[in-house]
Formats: sequence, C-alpha cells, structure tokens
Amino acid sequence: MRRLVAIAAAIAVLSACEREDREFRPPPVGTEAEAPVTLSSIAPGTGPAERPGEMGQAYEENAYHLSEGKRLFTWFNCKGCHANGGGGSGPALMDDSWIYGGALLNVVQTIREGRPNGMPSFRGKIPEEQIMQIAAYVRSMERQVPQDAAPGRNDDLMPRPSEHRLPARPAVPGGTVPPSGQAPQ
Amino acid sequence: MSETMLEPHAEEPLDTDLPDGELAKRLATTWGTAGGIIGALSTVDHKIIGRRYILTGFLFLILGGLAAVAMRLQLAVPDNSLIGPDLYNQIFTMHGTTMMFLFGVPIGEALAVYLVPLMVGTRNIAFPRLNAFSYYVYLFGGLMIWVAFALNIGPDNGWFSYVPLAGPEFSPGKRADFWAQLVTFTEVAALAVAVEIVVTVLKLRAPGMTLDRIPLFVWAMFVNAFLIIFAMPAVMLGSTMLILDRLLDTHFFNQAEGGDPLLWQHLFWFFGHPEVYIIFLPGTAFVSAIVATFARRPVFGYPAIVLSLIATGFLSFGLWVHHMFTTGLPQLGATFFTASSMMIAIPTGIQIFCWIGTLWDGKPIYRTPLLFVLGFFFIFVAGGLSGVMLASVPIDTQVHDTYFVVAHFHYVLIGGAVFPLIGAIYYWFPKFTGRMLGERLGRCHFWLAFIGFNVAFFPMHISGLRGMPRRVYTYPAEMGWDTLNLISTLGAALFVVSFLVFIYNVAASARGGDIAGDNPWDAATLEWATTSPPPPHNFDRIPFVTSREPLWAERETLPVVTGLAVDKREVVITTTTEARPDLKESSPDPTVWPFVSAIVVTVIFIATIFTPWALAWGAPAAALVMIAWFWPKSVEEDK
Amino acid sequence: MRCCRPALVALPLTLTGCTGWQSSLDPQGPQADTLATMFWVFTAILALVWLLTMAALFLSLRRARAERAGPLVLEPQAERSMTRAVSAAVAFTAAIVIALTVVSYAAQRALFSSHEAPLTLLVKGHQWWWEVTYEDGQPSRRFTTANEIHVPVGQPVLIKLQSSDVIHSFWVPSLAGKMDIVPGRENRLVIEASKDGIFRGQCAEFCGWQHAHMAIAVVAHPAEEFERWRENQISAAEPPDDPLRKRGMEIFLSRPCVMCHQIRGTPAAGKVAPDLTHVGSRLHIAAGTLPNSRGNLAAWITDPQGIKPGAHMPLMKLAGDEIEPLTRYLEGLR
Amino acid sequence: MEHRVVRDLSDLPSYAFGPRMTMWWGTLSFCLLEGTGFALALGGYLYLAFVNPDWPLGPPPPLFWSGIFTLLMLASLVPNFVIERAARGENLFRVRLLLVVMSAAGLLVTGARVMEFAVLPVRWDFNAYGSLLWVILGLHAAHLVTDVVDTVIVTVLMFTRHGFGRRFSDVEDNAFYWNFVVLSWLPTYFVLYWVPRL
Repeated sequence: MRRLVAIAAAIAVLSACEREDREFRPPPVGTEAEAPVTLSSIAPGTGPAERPGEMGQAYEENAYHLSEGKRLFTWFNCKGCHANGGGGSGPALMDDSWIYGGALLNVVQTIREGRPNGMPSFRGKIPEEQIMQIAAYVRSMERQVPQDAAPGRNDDLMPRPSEHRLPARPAVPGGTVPPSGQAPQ
Repeated sequence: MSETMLEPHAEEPLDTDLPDGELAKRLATTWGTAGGIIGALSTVDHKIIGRRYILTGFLFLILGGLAAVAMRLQLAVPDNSLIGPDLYNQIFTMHGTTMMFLFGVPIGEALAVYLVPLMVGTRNIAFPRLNAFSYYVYLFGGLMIWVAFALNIGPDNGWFSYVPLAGPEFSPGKRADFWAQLVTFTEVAALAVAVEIVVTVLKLRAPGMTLDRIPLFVWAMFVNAFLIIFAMPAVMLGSTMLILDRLLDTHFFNQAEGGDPLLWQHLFWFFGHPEVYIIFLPGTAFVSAIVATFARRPVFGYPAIVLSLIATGFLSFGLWVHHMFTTGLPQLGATFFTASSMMIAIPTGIQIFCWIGTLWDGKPIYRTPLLFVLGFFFIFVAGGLSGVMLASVPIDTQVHDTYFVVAHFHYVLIGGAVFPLIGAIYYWFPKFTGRMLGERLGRCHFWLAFIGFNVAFFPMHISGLRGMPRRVYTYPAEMGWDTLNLISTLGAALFVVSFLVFIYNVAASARGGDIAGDNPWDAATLEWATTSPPPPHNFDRIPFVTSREPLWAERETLPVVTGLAVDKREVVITTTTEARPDLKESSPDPTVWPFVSAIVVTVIFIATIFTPWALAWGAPAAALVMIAWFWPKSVEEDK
Repeated sequence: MRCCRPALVALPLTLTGCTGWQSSLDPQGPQADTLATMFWVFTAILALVWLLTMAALFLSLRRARAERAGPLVLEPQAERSMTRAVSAAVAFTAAIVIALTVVSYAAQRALFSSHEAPLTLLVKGHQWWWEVTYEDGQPSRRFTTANEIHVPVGQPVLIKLQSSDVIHSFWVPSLAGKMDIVPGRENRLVIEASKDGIFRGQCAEFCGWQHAHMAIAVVAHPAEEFERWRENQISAAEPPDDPLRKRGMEIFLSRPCVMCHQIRGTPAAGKVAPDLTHVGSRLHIAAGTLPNSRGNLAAWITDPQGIKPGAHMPLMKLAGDEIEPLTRYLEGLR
Repeated sequence: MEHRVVRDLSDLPSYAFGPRMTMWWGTLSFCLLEGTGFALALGGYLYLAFVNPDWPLGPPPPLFWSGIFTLLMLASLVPNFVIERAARGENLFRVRLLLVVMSAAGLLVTGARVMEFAVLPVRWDFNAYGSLLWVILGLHAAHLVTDVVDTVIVTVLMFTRHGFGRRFSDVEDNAFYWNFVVLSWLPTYFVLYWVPRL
C-alpha cells in the first residue's frame, strides 16, 4: 500500500515537472536526430502513424512548448496559408486527415523540408526546437496532445474554441491536398 | 446521545444543582473532545480549532518567510544567478500569496476564533462545525498551493495575478489555475469564519455585555468580519472569471472580444485594499488589549475608537483605485480617490492618538507585549505616512511598483499586523498554554526583530526612489542599487534570527515556562476569568457583565448566571444590543462530517482545475456529505 | 552567467546620495522636477508629523505619574485635557490631509493636463523590449527603432503607449512619472528633457520572465543633433561594401534572424522583434541588457537564453565562422 | 475567582424564531456576502457595458422563459410568506403541505431556468457579453438550486420524527433565504434583460 502511494506520488511529481517545465535553453538537437524520420512515412496513407519519439513526447506534453508553438505559428505567419487551422490556400490542420503523416516527426519534417504544392522549406530559417514546438502545436489543433498541456484561448478574436477544449482525436494519415492548395498543372 | 431519552425535560441536571468541583467535571465531559484520530478530526471546540489555526498560520508565515529569504539572497548582489527568473517569479508569487491569503487574513481570524468566544463569555463559537470545516478548507488549500509549488506548478504572476499575464495566452499550464483555486479555498474559509464572528458577537455575548461594554478587541474583530464579508466576494468573483477565461474560453478580460483587463484590477483591488485593513484591524485589536493591560487603565476614548474602526471599515471600500493611478484613468476620478485615500489617515490617527493618550495617563509596565506595541507605533506610523505619499497621484507615478512601495507596505503590514501579533502571542500565550513565555528571550526577540526589520526595509525606500522596480529577479551592477540591497539582505538575516529566537522561546516555554495562573497580567477582559488554559466549556458558569472592564470592576467575586444544562451543550443567546438573556440554544456536538465535507470540497476544487465537469459530478457528492452533516442525529437536537 | 562581484566596491557610489541615471530624485526634466519637489515637500511635512507623534509617545512614556488607587480610578480633569489634546491632534491631521490633497491636485492638474507636443512617438511594449515609432505627417518620414528614444532638449514629446501582449509600464524616472501600457488602450504621456544626456528607464509593471531586463534609454540632444540623428534613422540601411560584411548579410538573410527582424533596405522584414536597420548606432542591445559592442553582440547571438532566460530570441547554433561576419555586419549598421 | 450568582436562566426557552436565533443572523450574513457578489457581478456587467460603445455585443436574451421564471418567482413569495407564519405557529400540517408546494414550485422554477439557459442567444465563449450572461445567470442558478435542494431536504425532514421543536425554526429560516433568492433575482433580471433593451 505504502509503496503504491509512493509510486503514485513519484509519477505525479515527474509528470507535473515535465508538464510545467519552462525549458528556455534547449538541449542540443543534433543533426542525427533528424535522420530516422527523413524517409519513413513521406508517402500518403502508408501504414499506421509512427509513435513519436521520447523527445517529441516531451514537446507535446509540455504546456510551455505548446504555447510557444502557438505564438510562433502566428509570428512566422503560418496563418497566412493555414488560417487558424481551418485551412486556406494551405490544407486545414484541424481536420483529422494528414497528407504526409500525422506523427510529430512527420509534421517536423513537413515544416523543415517543405512539401510540394506550396509548403516552403524552413530548414535553417527556424531553429530545430522551434520547429518541434510548432509541430507539437499543430498537433494540438487536433487535440493529439494531453488536454492539460494544450493551449487556451488567445487575447484576440476567437474564431473557434481553443485547443484544450477540442475533443481528443487519434491521427489518421492520408487525405488530399485541397484544390486551392494545388500548384497550377 | 441515547435515542431512548424521548421524555422532554426528564431529569436534565442544571448547573444550579451541582457543587463547583462536580460541575466543572461534568461540564468538561459534556464539552470535551474525544480522544483518537476520529475524535481529533471531529472536534468543534473553538479553542482547539483556534490553536490549530494559529499554528497553521505560523507554519505558513515560516514558509512565506523562507521564500523571502530566497529572494533576499538572490538580490543581495547584482547580476546574481542563484535563482533564475522562472523560479524567482514563482517564489515572489508564493511569498505574497502565502503572506496575504494564508497568513495575514487567517492569523487574525485564528486569534478571533480562539479569543472572541472567551472575551464575550460564551462556551463556543457560533456554528462550531462550520468553524471546523473552514479550518480544514484553509489547511487543504494552503497545502495544495505549496505542494503545487514543490511540483513546479507554483503560480508565477505575482500575488495580484494581473491579466493578461495570468490569462490563458501568457500563462500556459496550470500554475495560474492553482492560484485561482487557492483564492477560492481561502475565501471560503475566511468568509465562514467571518460569519461565525459576526453571529458570535451579536448573539452569544454574556448577559449584561451591552454594545458599549464590548471589549475593543471584539469590536475590531467584529468590524473586521464585516470587511471580510463585503470584500472577499470581489476576489472570488474575479478568480472565478480568471479560471473561466483560462479553462472555458470566456472573455471577461479579453479586450478583443469586449472584455477589459482593467476589470480584473477593479475587482481585485476592490477586495485588495480592504484586504490591507482586514490584516491591520486585528492588529488594532491586539494593540487595544495590550495597551489597556500594560498602561494599567482602560483605553482612552472608547467611543472614538469604535467609531473610527467603523469609519475605517467604510472608507476602506472607497480607495481601491489608488492602486490603479498609473493605468491612465480619468484625472477627476483619480482625485476623488486621492482624497478618500488620504482621509483614511484620520480614523487611523484617532486610534493612534487615543492609544498614546492611554499610555500618557497610564503607568506603563514594560513587558515584552508592550515592547512590540511600541515597535508597532514606530514602524506603523512611518508606513502610514508613506502611504499618504502614495495617495497623491503625481507622487504615485514615480513610486508606484517600485521598492518604495515594497518598503511602504512592509512597514504597514509588518508594523501594523505582525508586531502587534507577536505582542499578542506573548500576551495570550499564558492563556493558551498555562505557561509564560520567557521574558529575557522576549526582549532579545524584540530588539533583534525591531532592528532587523528597519535595516531590511528602510533602504528599500531609497532603492525604490533610485529607480528600482519591484519584482525584478536581478539588476545590473551599474545601477548603484547593490549596497542598499546588500544592507536589506543583512537586515533580513537579522529579522530571521529574531524569529529563531521566538521559535526557541515558544518551544522551551511551552514545556518549562513559569506557571501562569488565571490572570498573570491582571487584565480586565473575560478570557482571564477562567483557568489557563481554559476548560473545554470555557466557563463553569456564564459570567454576568456589569462593566466594560469586568475583571477590574469586580475584584472580589465574579457575577454569574446559572440554570444551564450540564449534560448537553447549551449556550446563552442574548439580545443584540442590550444583551438580555433570551434563549438557551443547543450547541452542536462534535462530528467528523465537516472534515469529510472539506475533503470533498478540496477534491472538487482541485479537479475543476483540470475539468469543469468536476463541478457537475462533485455537487451531488458535496450535497450528500452536507446532508449527513446537518441531518439531526437524535430527537434531542430538535428541541 | 557572470560572477557576482563584491558589492562593497560600490559603497562610495551610494553614499553620494540619491542620484543615478534612473533616479526619481535626480530630475532632468520639468515634470520630474515638479515631482521631486512634491516628493520632498511631502517628505518634510510627513517626517515632521512622524517626529511629533514619536515625541508625544516618548513623552507620554517618560512622564512622571502619581500613584493611582486602581486601574478604573480615572481623573476627570486629566480625561478632559486628553480629550482636548486628541481632538487638537485629529484636527491637525485633518488640516494636513486636506492641505496635501489640495497640493496634490494642483500638481496633478499642472502636470497631466497638456497632451500637445510637436513630436509624437508611438512606443509599443513587447515582452521584453520596446518598439519605438517616430510618427510624421509624411509616411516616408516615419521610421521604427527599438529600445532607444532620442529627443531634442527642451521640447515636449508626446508618447503614445500601446502594448502588443501584456501590461507594461513606461517609466523614465529622471524625466517623468510612469504610465501603464494596457492592451486595448492607448495611454499618453508627455516627457521633456531640460538638458542633454542619457536617461535610463525600465518597465515598471511585472510582465513575465524578463521584466528585470526591459530597459529603455532616452537620449536627449540639442535640436540640430537630434535632426541629424533622425535623418539618419529615416534612411534605409546601407548595403555592406567589404566581403566580410557582405557575407554577414547573407548569413543574416539565410538564417533564423530574418524570420523576426527587419533591416530596411534588405529583404529582412520581420516585425515581431526589434528593427535592426541602425542597430550599430544604439547604445545597448537586448533592451538595455548589454552595452553595444561586437563582443556582446556575439555573446547575445550565441547564447541569448543564458543572458536573458525566457526571452523570445532563440538559440540558433551558428557555425563558429559565421559569428564574426554576422556581428561585423550588424555593428556596421549605423 | 469566586462566583456570585446574580440570575437564574432555567426558564429560558431553547428556540425561537427570526432574529432571536443565531441561524437567522447566520443566514442574513450569508445573504449579505452573496448579495455583495451579485452587486459586483452586475457592476462588472455595467462596467463592460460602459467601456464597450456598442453594447450589447449580441441580441438581448429573449423574454419568454425569463418572464415565466420571474412570474413564478414572484408568485412563490405568497406560499413562502404563509409558510413563515405557519412555522411560527408550529402548525405541522400546514407546514408540511406548504413545504410540498414550495418544493414543487422550486422544481418548476428550476425547469424554467434550464429553458432560460437553453434559449440564450450568445454562447459564453463568443464574447464578453455572452460570458457575463452565462456567469451571472449561473451564479443565480447556483443559489436557486441550493435553496431548492435545501427546501426538499427540509420537507423530507418535517415528514420524519424530527418534525417538531426547533425544526420549525429551520423551516422559517429556509423560507427567509428563499426571499433572498427572489429578491436578488429582481435587479439581476433588470440588468440582464432590460438594460440592453433601454
């Protein structure tokens, strides 16, 4: 009994620490971390979404990283194409379809390398951990992150409920590029 | 109680039938607290709850003090990297939150819970089960926030949590939610106690204690309870709006959707300024009691002091805007609040002058409690006067949110509340424990505290005027604030040492102090008419009050009333103004349900941080335990 | 971070009195002058009140008293004279309070009634830096800079205050009192420097992690020098001429810098971080945190989170040989 | 200290009604603090109405269900007044009857309140106006539900063997609190429903 309590307490301590950490100075993200995902599920609709790695989880379960991702999503004008997640000239990010895979590292890959039909590459332009933060936030728009880490509303006009009020959904890879987002043939 | 006792008035022994020794024994059994853990958790004795309240209050004082030590260490030298900004922000928020919500307000109420029923000559506080409930809610709330802090979920927006910084966009995670719920916890507890104090003072006064015979201590606590009743709903409303903004996307403070960040400031300071007086009025209660006893005469100007207490209460609701002078409000409105803020110096001045008059005409006996009261005069008057500067809009634009303000409110709060409080502990410790606190250590404590305090906080006036804003986690060396800060840190160290002396004194005296006797100071109020510590039923017979200073007026024998039950809990209810005996109401027996209710409420409050549905499933659970609490256990209780 | 150095070195500095480059008691403009005078008037009067009260307390403790039969045996004569004394003290208090209220109101009217000035600035508070825009009737003469305000000596300057995130407070104590910057509102403040010099200011409302490092410098020049400065600031950045600085510019434009910062005259057009068009001409970098030098620029670019933890400037992991060209380029942006 | 008996209180009763009881004062204190809460919430509403030039930021809430609610609340004051009299007279039969009536009335108004929420034209997360409507109405609903639950419990209590003596005072007290629930609704109703129509 006592051991159970101790374990529960330890888990509570650890989870709380991770969720609330403000990690200003990221641990070095080496280029080797990029390698394993580069080639995996680039093709649409192949196989189940891969599990995010240890590091990805740390970003997705951390309220600070997610809110930083939310800030950068606006700062770097992701809204210009994806609007508030509903999609514009770029695909919607709130629906449950993922053209290039919905795992965190797929999203990271999309941001870093770009995709055909308009998504530019931000390699070198956005530091690696900011890409992670943005990717984690993108996944929070579909509530694939824990509710108590997902961001709340902004002090801004509110076109839709904030991320932490969305129902949690599993990622479904696949989907199509909307016509508006297709490059002229 | 047995269910078979259906016959009304069958063989109910009254105190008239019994000899003194037998009476005390039977009453002690009736009013006593059962042993064991369940007994301890079920107690409704205001003295036991009050003692726990006081000890818990001091525990939070120590925790908040340690947070202050950490800040002083960080600021001792410029460009210090001992504590980073994230932790520093949590620490100063915990310091302010703890001192205001977990120490400042509860400690005044704690002494009221212990002493008011004794001073008005009754056997328990009104609504004793609510009293037990409020203590547990307070305790659990305080533990919650400190556990959260230990888990790195400590609030980090300052004790007044300004939005939008504390709002959903700029405070991700759960830190600010824990803060908002802590406010709810402590407000529930504070409001419950306030209601008990109001009703105790209005209805449970001993026969003969007319309004103009109520001790000044009780008057101050009474006015204070009203301040709590009118001020605290504002912050509860505010913190509810804050947590709704954070969890349910409401827009109270979102200017883009019709809200206003200044609405938070208005709500917060509508509470926040009376809050200062909620902390200070118990200080005046202690000072009035100590001055009378140690000047060896009644406090001069009783009606003036009572009226100025009431005036302070009213005025304190008319000056919240002086916390917002720099937010760009209309000039004319600001002027009104300048006038009202300065005006409150008048009732406060009346009290100070009356106390000085009392000392002038009296024959002061320099024991430790009086020393702390003299320290109070020195420090509090300085703090009050620097407050007059803050009331002026132009001057406020220079000193607002700087270390000048930090210095000012520590002069007011430590000078106005903590020094009298320490004096009060020296004064009533014999009543609480039956033993005196060591006098030599007491003097040592006083001088260390007095010097340490002034060395720590006086330089902050200057560093603030030289441009040091509050809430900075560090400052560059070239600002020239380093010497002042180092002096402050050294003073703070001295202040800490004084509290170590105090803790040692309490620990040593509780075991080996001189035996006090009933009335070691030859004081005048009713709490000294019973044994030290008082028996569970407080008084063997309820006193009959003939004078404002009952124990000085009745030197030979104490007039009492009789005719109360011995085998069941009964208190005398008197009329509101004249205090004529009116009813013998039954007083609730011990029960564990307030404790259980407090646990249920705690679970609900914490769960709402994570899901608003907690309210939906929590409310029926809370209703069930409340029914168990209030449902009569026997027909006896219905009579 | 840098090591703590013994504070006692600065002792003589402190003893020289309440001066400093960010002190409300070292006024350098008419408004701060009035405020300092008011402060001293209040201090003198209130200190006198405090001394009188303490003297009364001291005397009442030291007074020789006759023995009394018991604590309730009061002398009516003494009670009466005490009533008179207390009433007089209360009347005195009321008189002081009323007088101070009137003084305060008069000063308030004199100080805050005018919002007219020939020069208008828009100062926008960001977590944790200041964006400064010089307004002008001609759009081409508007320009934006950061963390530094230049003003002509002897001229009132109207400052419009806006926030882009949380509440900040604009406070340059040597020139004027503070004014909060509340999201959704535009507060206004007039400042004026009566002689040339550099006056430091700092955010005075707690605004998050780097509240401590959100400083602004106000530089007051003679009018013609100010005009020269303004003309220079209006112009776009000059393209670099030597290869090293050229390489620096390329690095700037191909690296994360370009996502947030603007350098007019180049494709860099970020609006969420300080404008760097003339960063080389500024006194400080990182909102008053470090003096502007090539070494400090390099330190700031390599380890912003070590210098200002929590700030929005990210760690960029530039290669070792990229730092020098980049800092040389930035330093040259005068 | 020796005692000197000056008065004997053996004959005092053990309960009474109204302001002679502690519970009445306790209830009054809670009414005071909750009333302060209402006043501040309405003050917050008026403050935001003042700072927003185009208030209300949405259609004003419809009058039908709120009108029914208000009328029911006002009508319930009559049995509530009678119940206070019956309780003071310790008339068990009438008290039981009226308590059943009041419980039913309570459930009825709670139903009307649910409908009131259902037809609110603005959601709480739409703008500050919606937030205020929901929260102020919710604040009042919380008081309403609390007193309805309390009424039901007192009704059950009076049908058990506990239905005598000071329980009549509890009944009176419950009726007293209901007056507060009704009275606090009137200014709330005016501000939420009529101020935007002025």
